[in-house]
Amino acid sequence: ACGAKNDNNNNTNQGASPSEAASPASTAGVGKKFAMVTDVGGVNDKSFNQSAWEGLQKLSKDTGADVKYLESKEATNYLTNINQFVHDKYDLTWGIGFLMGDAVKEAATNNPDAKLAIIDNVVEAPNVESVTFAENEGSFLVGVVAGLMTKTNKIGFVGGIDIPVIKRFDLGFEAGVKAVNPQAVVTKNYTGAFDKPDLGKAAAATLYNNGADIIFHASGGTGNGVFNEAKERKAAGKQVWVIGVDKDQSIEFGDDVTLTSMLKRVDEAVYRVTNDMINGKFEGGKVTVLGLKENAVGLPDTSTKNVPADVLAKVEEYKAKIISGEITVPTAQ
Amino acid sequence: MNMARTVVEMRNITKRFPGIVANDRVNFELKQGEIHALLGENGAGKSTLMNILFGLYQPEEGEIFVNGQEVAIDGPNKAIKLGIGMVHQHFKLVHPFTVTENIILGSEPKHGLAVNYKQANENVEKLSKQYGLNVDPLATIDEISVGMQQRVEILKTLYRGADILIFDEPTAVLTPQEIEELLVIMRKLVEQGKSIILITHKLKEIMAIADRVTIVRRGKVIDSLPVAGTNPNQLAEKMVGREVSLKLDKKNAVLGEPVLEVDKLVVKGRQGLRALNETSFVLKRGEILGLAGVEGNGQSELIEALTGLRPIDSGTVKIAGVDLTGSKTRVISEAGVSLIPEDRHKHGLVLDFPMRENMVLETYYQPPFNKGGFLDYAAIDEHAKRLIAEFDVRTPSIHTQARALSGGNQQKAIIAREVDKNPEVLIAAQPTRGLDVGAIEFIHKRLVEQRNMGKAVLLISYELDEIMQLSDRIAVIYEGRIVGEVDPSQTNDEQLGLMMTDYKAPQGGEQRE
Amino acid sequence: MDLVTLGNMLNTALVFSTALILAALGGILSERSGVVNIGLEGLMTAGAFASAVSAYHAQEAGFGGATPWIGLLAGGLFGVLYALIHAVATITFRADQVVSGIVINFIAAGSTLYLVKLMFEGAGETSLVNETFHKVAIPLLSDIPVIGEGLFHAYPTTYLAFILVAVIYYTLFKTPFGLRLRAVGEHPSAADTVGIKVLRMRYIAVLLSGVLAGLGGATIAMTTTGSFSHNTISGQGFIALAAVIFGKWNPLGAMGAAIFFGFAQSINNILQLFDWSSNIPPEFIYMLPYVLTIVVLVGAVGRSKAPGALGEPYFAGKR
Amino acid sequence: MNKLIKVVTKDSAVVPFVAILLGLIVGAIIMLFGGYDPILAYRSLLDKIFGSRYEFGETLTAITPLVFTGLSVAFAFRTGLFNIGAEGQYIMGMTGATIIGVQVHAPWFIHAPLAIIVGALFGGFWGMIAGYLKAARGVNEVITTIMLNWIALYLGNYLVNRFLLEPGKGRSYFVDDSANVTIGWLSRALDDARMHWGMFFALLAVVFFYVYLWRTKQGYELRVVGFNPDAAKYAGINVNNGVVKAMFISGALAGLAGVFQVLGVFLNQAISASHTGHGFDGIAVALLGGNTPVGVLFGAILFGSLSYGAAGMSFGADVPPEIIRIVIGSVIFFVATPGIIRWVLKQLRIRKSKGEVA
Ligand SMILES: Nc1ncnc2c1ncn2[C@@H]1O[C@H](COP(=O)(O)OP(=O)(O)OP(=O)(O)O)[C@@H](O)[C@H]1O
Ligand SMILES: Nc1ncnc2c1ncn2[C@@H]1O[C@H](COP(=O)(O)OP(=O)(O)OP(=O)(O)O)[C@@H](O)[C@H]1O
Ligand SMILES: [Mg+2]
Ligand SMILES: [Mg+2]
Repeated sequence: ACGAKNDNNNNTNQGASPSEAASPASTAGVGKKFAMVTDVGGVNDKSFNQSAWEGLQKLSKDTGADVKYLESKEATNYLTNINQFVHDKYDLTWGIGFLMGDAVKEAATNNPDAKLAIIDNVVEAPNVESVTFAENEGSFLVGVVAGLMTKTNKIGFVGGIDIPVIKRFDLGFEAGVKAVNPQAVVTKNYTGAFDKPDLGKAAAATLYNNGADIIFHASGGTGNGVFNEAKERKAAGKQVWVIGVDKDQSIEFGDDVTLTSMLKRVDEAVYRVTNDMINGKFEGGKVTVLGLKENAVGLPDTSTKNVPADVLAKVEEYKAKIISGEITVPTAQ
Repeated sequence: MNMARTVVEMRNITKRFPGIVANDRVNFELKQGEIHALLGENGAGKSTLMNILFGLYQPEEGEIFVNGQEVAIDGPNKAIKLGIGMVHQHFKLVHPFTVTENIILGSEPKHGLAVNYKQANENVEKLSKQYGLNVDPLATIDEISVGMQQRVEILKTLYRGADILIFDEPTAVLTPQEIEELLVIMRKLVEQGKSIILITHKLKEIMAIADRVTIVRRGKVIDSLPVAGTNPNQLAEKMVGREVSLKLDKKNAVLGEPVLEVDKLVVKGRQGLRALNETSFVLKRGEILGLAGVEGNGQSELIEALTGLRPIDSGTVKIAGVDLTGSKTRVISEAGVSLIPEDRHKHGLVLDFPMRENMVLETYYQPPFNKGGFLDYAAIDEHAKRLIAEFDVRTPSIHTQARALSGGNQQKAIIAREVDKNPEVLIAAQPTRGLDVGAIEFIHKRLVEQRNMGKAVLLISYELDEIMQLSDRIAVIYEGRIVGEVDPSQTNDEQLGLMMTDYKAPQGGEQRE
Repeated sequence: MDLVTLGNMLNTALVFSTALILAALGGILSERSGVVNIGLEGLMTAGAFASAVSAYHAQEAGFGGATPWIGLLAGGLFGVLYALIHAVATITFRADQVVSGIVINFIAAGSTLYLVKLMFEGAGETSLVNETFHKVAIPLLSDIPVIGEGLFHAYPTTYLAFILVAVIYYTLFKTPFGLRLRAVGEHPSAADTVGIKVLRMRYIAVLLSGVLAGLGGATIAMTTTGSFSHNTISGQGFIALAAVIFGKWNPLGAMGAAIFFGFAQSINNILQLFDWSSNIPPEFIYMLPYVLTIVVLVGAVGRSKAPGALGEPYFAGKR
Repeated sequence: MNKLIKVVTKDSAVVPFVAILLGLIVGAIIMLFGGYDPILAYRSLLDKIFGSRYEFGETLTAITPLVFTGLSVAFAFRTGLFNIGAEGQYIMGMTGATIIGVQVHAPWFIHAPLAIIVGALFGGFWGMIAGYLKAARGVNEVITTIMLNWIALYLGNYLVNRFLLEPGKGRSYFVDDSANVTIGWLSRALDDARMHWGMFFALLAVVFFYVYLWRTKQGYELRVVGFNPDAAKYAGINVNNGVVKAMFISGALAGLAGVFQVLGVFLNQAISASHTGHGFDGIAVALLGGNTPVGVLFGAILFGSLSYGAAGMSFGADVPPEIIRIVIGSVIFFVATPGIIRWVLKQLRIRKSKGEVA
């Protein structure tokens, strides 16, 4: 959802192709083809799919590689979309998202020569590289922010569906809050959807009405509604905050309501693994867990706008403790 | 009469429908202040001609003159402007609306933005009084009788200032009383300067009220003559194209044992009131029992109760000696009761089914049509073909949808089906409503034939003529009770009419067999 | 549950209900004229799309506070375009009304997203509009305890919806236009024979349903999402259709049904505030609104009676 | 033979083809308007559908559930009911099959049939609820089926979550091999496309639909109930039973769509945030096919191929796949308005005859 001024609409799903992009930084990737398949969330999900695509686009800009995506309209398409690229001899095909696990596995088994990678799930196959994130660690840190900054000692959490990935956000966040503010209560609301802003709005309204002044959401597009409700209240003169997820959401929703965000650098991960591939370093069978140590989760730099320095110092303190292993952040089953 | 000026003249009207010429160079003339009857078999093209005059259809050829001016009637709006009003064969009333709403629809008195209901009601009231129509402006159409509905239709035309009124089969759905009243109303209208076109199948009415009659057959005008110089037999012959016997020859009844015994039947009607109030009667083999009565005195409920369609509160129904009170429709049907329902479209046929499937509506599950859960279409086809031949049902094929048949042929098909079940008891409700004399003759013969074969026939009709002609015995129903029984040869219309409305027995007290 | 919570619930419910009320009003007009409209979903989609796009441009052009109003207007107008397809198909060409409704849903879903991708460089979502509607408190009334917070502290669109309920109720049941419209839906040939232009009435009704459902869709974009994407409208049109039937084709009834849905939705949020609710599987909480609807329907007395000629194409002289 | 010639030359046989053509033309115009190359797009579409053995096999797999849901909706229509609930019945069918597939262990000749039957029963039961509420309480089935779609979504998720979940996977365990109805040799022959027996069951369902409705006593009863419930009562047919039975069968058909997705395609059931759309698409398929069994089959083939091929347009011509919804919508529109097509045909004929004169 970038600016709409550009009338160049001839590229629905092709990243800046070499001819149009400002001349690429290098040409290492020219002639290489990389692709990703989204889950049903689609490439504009304001979450990992979008982030992954941004990673590939950046790669294309930097190296001149060809990149492409296919959106899955329903679960049966996961496999057929992956196979579209695999059969077309793409150098690397990404399955984006937890839900793609089985499809990536099957494509990898049926096509041992193909190279695949997956985000948010672990696929045990010699030709698949898996990347997962320690969302609980990053969530712990935004929990610290929330715990220290709440004035009402009531904090909200809006989740999409109650599945392990989201549970990691939930539990990490709560642990972070409790670590710095045992009195604070985290009230949780799972909306049952990643694509229903109206449910997100209603959930947020209920939580704010109940006294919460900060809400952390891990609910994809549903979170739009959370931001909207916050802006609504802000306009009416009440200071409430949202903590964004996956990307730096203050960019899209403005920093008057976005306290900070729990970054999950899917773009970085996709970029790095794919770039390694260009450099001949594909590690099939490897599982990479990216956490605080790898700087793959955490707070964006823009946080300084709304989060006071002393709080950020606290965050750094906890970050060090987690990296050193002094604190173990709870995680989902 | 000859001096009166011509208000409507239709010249050389031709109207074609796919596969048929409904009106074939028809000429028709209506004079100021006359009642002009239009007579013809079902499907002869009467309604089509009138629909053209009212602007619902456009003719392919021909001209129309109203009050001497040639006009193009491109829609009902134009017709209304020309002072033409039409009471349709099938009423055009909006059922959930009130009488007033129906009447003012399309030319509503206003009060600011809103409909001025107060004034509207007053207008309707006034108009209703002026012509002696006595309708309740505030009642909804659902709540009023068919006769009242017709008055609403008449009021609709008067409200729009019609001088030329078309009545398309207005009496087919009326009770004898209502017919009488309608005739009075029509006379009153003529007195007030209106001119009337009357479509009817009832020769008696033509003789009673019309000044002229025009006869159409297969889209062509056969003749147009003053009523004064003609008689019913002549009219029937002109219309059908052959001699029609308007009198049935009927041998004396040979009575057998009772097959339908109804004892103190109590049944609730729609509003939860008692529709049948200890109704009792007995029907014997070999007789036609006519049930006379004004519509709405429990006839429909009786039919439903006898066929298992309506719960029975108390009393018993025995068929061939077996107590079948409260049994299911199918059990009763299998015990030998056949029903020719009142409403052939709603209850008698599945209009979207081909004829062959309609002919097994109650027997599809029995052999030879049903073989182990599967339908045997060879047997069904054979059955349908046989019935259609035997009962002279005019249909292009057994695969034709019932919808495409004329009313008369639809009715014949139903009668064929019901009679062929070889029932003990045949209940015939309004078996000839809306049919032409040819079809009526045919159906009457079949009913008498059944009785001669030793079947019992229960005839329910609002038409006294039919009852008088066919019945061996007449029972009169009033407010859910059988209030008397008479021998048709010993009674007359007046006496029956009296019994049907509010029975004060000459002997005093209730009279039952 | 205390009264304050109840007021808040009502307030939340109204946000959800507003779009449903508007779309249901559209459904009522169309169906009262005898044209089935299961294309409400598509019409709402069209409205949401148009509002998001035009509000985005209005915002860029510096319309400020007028932005959401421009969006709303555009939503209503764009809805008409799709309703026109429905009208032409069902009224002029006498297509099956259900089929045509499905067509609207398909074409609206496909074309809006296609257009979004054309206009926003391949993105599946319009850029976010920041100038959306804000809740407005009605002076004095909003100070009433519970009800004030519940009813009189709402979006302008909510008030608009209520006003339209009143207007349409009045139009349908008090004015000549309404009488004629209902006559056309109950018994078109009766209307025809008194000189009412049946087809024209139906066109008007169906096009108005496009306006109203379009407004409904626009409401969602202009209050809840601030943007349009493939799931901005996901099922609300069908719920609105249910509200039409539930409300017995009466604007007041449909409004009641829509508020009921909204309320049932907000119950599941309230439930999650309580600790004990963690013992209830969340799936059961999500189903609650739908289960409640069925329960209420089963308990509700009287079958709803559809307009007499609903679903039947009309042509003059039809027998 | 004469009859055959008549059928082929009748308008009704020409209309669908012209409708498809017009639909594609509308799509092409819209693509041109957007600056895309429609020829390339349609070539990519065909390539995706027929381009390789794999794609062809997967196209068949994409068509299969639509045959079932299309038949489901059409069956209800035939009996006078509007089933918007195929979506929910589909989910219940999935759930029933998954429960048996995961929880029961038995030899294949018991396990697979049992899973199929239980899935169908689940779907049928879900349809029956709406039928029962209509028959017993007069509740409009349009509302109940809409509501039941959502309830099914969450109930299915609950059952998977609570009883069938493979920890950490967000989906159920895989069904036992004995419940699996994939066709290994066919998949291998088609480059690992996911082939399963559901395809053949779908054809059987088409036959069943025809035979049951038009050749059996019960089918006759249901049709009477559908066309004229009043006449049904007079004929001694139990209308309420008919409504419940019809919704059961309709639901079971939709349920089978879900059954074969589980037993033949996914081999598990995932927790799902939203509906798949197969049920709603079933409405379109039924309408495309004029609610006749063979029509539904062709409708599903058209609909399924186009939808599946849409990804190819996106891949090969960078056209947003949404365009295909417009194409499908237009095709249905033209099928539903034969008046427009007759007009078009007439214009063509006139022009042709003019051309001949000139
Ligand atoms: N709308 C129509 N479409 C097709 N054919 C029609 C239509 N209306 C009338 N017809 C044809 O025109 C012929 C005349 O019909 P019409 O209704 O005028 O007969 P009628 O004389 O009024 O018969 P009845 O006494 O039964 O009322 C019919 O046989 C019928 O085939
Ligand atoms: N939908 C239709 N399609 C084709 N022809 C029709 C249709 N409806 C009626 N007809 C034709 O119109 C003629 C007259 O129909 P109409 O309904 O007026 O019959 P009818 O004998 O007057 O019966 P009734 O007065 O009891 O309805 C019939 O002969 C029939 O062939
Ligand atoms: Mg007639
Ligand atoms: Mg007639």
